[in-house]
Amino acid sequence: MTARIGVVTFPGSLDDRDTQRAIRVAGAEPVALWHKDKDLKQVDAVVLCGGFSYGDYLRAGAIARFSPVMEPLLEQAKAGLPVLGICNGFQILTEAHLLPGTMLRNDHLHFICRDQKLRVENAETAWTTDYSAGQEIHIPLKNNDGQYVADAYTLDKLEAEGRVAFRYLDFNPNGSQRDIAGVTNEAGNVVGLMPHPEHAVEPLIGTGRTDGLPFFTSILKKLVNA
Amino acid sequence: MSRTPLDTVEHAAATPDVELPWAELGLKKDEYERVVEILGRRPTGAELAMYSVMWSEHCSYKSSKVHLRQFGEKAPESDAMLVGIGENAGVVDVGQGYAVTFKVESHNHPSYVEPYQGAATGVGGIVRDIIAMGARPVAVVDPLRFGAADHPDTKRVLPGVVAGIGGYGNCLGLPNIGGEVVFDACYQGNPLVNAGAIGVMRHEDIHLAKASGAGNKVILYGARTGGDGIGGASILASETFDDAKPSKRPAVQVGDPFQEKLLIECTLEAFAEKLVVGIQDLGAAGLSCATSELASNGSGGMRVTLDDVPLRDSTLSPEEILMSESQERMCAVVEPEKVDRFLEICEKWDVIATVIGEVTDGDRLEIYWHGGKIVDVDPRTVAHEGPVYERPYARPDWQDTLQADDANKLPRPETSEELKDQVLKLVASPNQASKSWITSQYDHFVQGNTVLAQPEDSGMIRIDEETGLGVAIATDGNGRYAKLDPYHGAQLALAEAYRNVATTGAKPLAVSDCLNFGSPEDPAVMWQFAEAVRGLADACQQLGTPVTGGNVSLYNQTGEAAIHPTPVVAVLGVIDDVARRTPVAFQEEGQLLYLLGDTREEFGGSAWSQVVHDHLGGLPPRVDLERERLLAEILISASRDGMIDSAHDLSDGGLIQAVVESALLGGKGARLIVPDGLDAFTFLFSESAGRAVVAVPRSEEVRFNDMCGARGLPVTRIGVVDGDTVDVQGEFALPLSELREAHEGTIPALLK
Amino acid sequence: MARVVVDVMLKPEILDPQGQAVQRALPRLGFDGISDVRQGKRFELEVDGPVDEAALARIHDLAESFLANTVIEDFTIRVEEVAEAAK
Amino acid sequence: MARVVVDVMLKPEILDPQGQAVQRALPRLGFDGISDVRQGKRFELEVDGPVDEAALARIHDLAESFLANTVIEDFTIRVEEVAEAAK
Ligand SMILES: Nc1ncnc2c1ncn2[C@@H]1O[C@H](COP(=O)(O)OP(=O)(O)O)[C@@H](O)[C@H]1O
Ligand SMILES: [Mg+2]
Repeated sequence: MTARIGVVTFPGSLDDRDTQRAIRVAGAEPVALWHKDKDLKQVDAVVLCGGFSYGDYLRAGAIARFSPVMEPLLEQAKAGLPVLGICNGFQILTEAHLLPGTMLRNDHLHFICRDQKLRVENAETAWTTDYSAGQEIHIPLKNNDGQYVADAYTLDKLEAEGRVAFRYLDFNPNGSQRDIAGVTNEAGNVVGLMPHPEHAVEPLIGTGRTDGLPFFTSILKKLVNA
Repeated sequence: MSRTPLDTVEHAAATPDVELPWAELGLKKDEYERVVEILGRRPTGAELAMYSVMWSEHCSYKSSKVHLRQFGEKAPESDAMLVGIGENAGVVDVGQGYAVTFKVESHNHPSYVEPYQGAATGVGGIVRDIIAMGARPVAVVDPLRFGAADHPDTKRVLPGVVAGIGGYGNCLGLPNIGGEVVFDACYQGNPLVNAGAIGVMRHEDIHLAKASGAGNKVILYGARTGGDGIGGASILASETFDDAKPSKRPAVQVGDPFQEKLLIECTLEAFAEKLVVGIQDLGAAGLSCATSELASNGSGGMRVTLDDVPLRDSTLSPEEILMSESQERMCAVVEPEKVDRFLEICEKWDVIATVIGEVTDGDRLEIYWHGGKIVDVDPRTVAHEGPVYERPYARPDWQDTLQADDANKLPRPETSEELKDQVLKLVASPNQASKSWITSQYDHFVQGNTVLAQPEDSGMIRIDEETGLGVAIATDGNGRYAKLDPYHGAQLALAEAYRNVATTGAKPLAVSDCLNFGSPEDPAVMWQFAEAVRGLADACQQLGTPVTGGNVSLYNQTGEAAIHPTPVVAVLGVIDDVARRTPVAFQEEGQLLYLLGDTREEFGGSAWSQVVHDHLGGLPPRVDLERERLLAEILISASRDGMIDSAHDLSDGGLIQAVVESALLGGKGARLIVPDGLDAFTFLFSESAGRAVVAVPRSEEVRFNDMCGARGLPVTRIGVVDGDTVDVQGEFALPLSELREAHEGTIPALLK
Repeated sequence: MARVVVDVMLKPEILDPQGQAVQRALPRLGFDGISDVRQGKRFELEVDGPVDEAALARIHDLAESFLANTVIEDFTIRVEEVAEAAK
Repeated sequence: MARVVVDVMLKPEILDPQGQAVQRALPRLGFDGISDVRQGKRFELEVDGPVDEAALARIHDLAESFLANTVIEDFTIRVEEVAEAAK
């Protein structure tokens, strides 16, 4: 058997097809979910993909967060459904308060697209078991509003609980506090990050590296072994 | 125009003496008289609005038409051509049932007035052309030209333009895979913002802009119509505007990339369900253009009720509605029984869609407002039978003086130290410096099919995941060469783009172009234009790459001073398997470097002459299209058969520029040996065309040399990939770190 | 019909990259004497019907749950009576 | 020290995609009765010294040449006397 992983398309989502492809490349079955869906079609996990949902108007993720599909998603995520938010998906998860903190405009005020070096800080979340803690990887990054901020209390708590999942290495591309590139919730089922693992699953394409594939194989293994 | 009574056709016929502001709308006296003659009466206000925008330079190509015909007349036989010039964009067959459409357009004037929105809406416009052909847009490119790099206004224009292109393209989800950034004082008041897009479809999905089938409905969908850029098309393109007179500044259009993204998705969904008979995007001249073009390309007539157009501003007059250039709108022709489904899809995507009219079995375009008929015209007279000018042209008297001012006679570096300094100066000069400050503001990765993007010789996109079929595109233009010799300058632009495509391993197939020139009313400019078109058409014929479409931008001039003639050429190529693509970066130490082609003393218009001597004179490099073709064949075969691991074409800056770029990208140096028969200076800086540098694994050396020998391509071993310096033996060695600082530091420092 | 204005500003303790960029540019433009710049958002809402207590309470909810992200932003609400001194 | 507020809004005839997106979201959030939303920018400038005619004139220049893009935006300037009703 394989796992069915939902990919939500909001108006303005851009990486929905790529994310579905990445799921396929990893050997799982992608299931398209639409922002107006009122249920999750019994998927085993969900990815909120990158893009500019609703044009990123108001704030990135702010409008999408109120889509009908978010209701069952919030409910089931709290009950343990694995959810991965990539870039705009991460922003939606913070707007929905499923993950702490929020994203501001990049400190240099430009969109930035680059092959970004990261350290995997937490290899025990639902989406990272195929990495080892401390592993250094390269994943494409591309965003306008990627500066992760939270109050000092929250940041300390995240650090203390090992919930900083990924950190920028060598170069902080957007001014994120404590070089945070991604975080997880307490239970480890909900993970959000700014870089795009779905763009790093095939040799030749994009940066030509496959450092993003373990996200999708991690979740597949977890679901199949469950 | 007075609103009472409504200026209907009837009213116009009854009041022949009413004076209309045809001159303010950009029409010439004889043009207005022609309208009266066509209609047999004075036009209504609405008709005048339509004729004036559609007969503007921008929409009618009235000055350029007589020359552009050569692209058709001299078009080479090509099996690949599916849709040629005249449609929204050309379409070429790339095999395996796929077709590709691509086109380059200009948004120069608006980008000077409002850099962000001007550039953003430029991307929006070209992408709608691609959707209108039935294709999914898959990539964009942006050839750009700005004034002097250190001019204060460049700091206003460039960051705005780049942010606008990125802001729009990134939000649409289109990878930006190529372009150009050129600085030259001649573009100070006239930056060139050209934007290109590529789309992919299956052959059977090709759609055309025509309204056929009486009773079929005309649906306007997308954004509401507002007062944006009214008259922009005619006023912007018909005369130079002078920035000392802000009152002449047109209302600019503001883009909404989110709306356009929805437009793409809902249009493609409608195509997939075969709901669309004909389709047209709304760009310059808005509804005037869309309705008259759809109607004149189809078999019947069209009746439109303007009251049904959804408005953002309820005070708009019918003339304004017809001229509005509000962005993110499309017009579809749909059979009556499919209208409901079409509207349903629009609703799914939150796109406003309204039936505004229908196809009739007559041959008139009739437009109604408040119950009165305000337009009754033969649509062909609006869309296709506009004025055609045979503008006078003459070789300017300064051309000989310019060509006689031979760059080959400029003082050359006398010592190794001087040579080295000039190399550093060259790679750090704004035109040769790394553009990554700019290109890192563009998404290269979205859609997950980007094989090559900046700073490769061409951008490359995979279009079939199973077979690896892909397409490549490069855009090039060199205004300095074209100024010295517009005929050969245009050919060099084509040759360079063609070579760039072949260097990555793709086979060049077809051409689109954007011809940026000064005022056609100046015979010298008109001569440059005529020569450039003739040169490009001749070269396309010889290289077997037909022109599938393009764009002309005239009046790029401030007062008497025109920009350099700047034909920008885009070449599209195809590669059977993207796994065989050749990158620019050096891959492995020890690989052998070969120079392909002949190096002559050619410094006219060169980067060296500009950077070291601030000089422009002499003749541009010699054009040898047969050589270009042979070089391309060798590069493509070598890539397909795995004989080379990296390749870089030689263009502005010459060999040293290319080697430095490959070295920095790969993080590996090179040891170079000046070949017999060449002096170090010529070897490093000459800009002879038809050349490339390739890195050959030692195991392939014999095979590669044999292939070149058998086909008669001159090939010279010039060194080896090695170490962490670029070492020109007997002359100097420059550490990569120093080169990197020079090459990558310039643009950020200028724009900080 | 009345206009309600909602001003949304980053909380004082949050670094404001846009405001800072403006401030940093001031000396270059020849402006001094401005010790701090903050950039926020201004929303103009055209409200149908009377702007009474109940309407304001609803707009407060709207601002709190949607227009502002209260993790990082504060907001103020006011009814705009007359057109302000235009430029 | 005084605070000068510069409000920058798109000109009425210019499309405001952000305001539109917000407005279109309102019904989904259960808000009705708001017929139009425009979104603009608010700058808070902390001015050293007195805000006299001369200072205001300079801020006017600043707004015109830098804070607002007058091709598409209008602005208003006002001195903020007291803190407004905070949330
Ligand atoms: N405005 C731009 N947008 C995207 N890519 C650009 C832009 N300007 C330059 N590039 C890319 O940078 C690289 C170097 O540009 P250029 O020196 O003009 O290439 P070439 O000399 O091979 O034509 C190319 O990959 C080109 O596509
Ligand atoms: Mg090149």
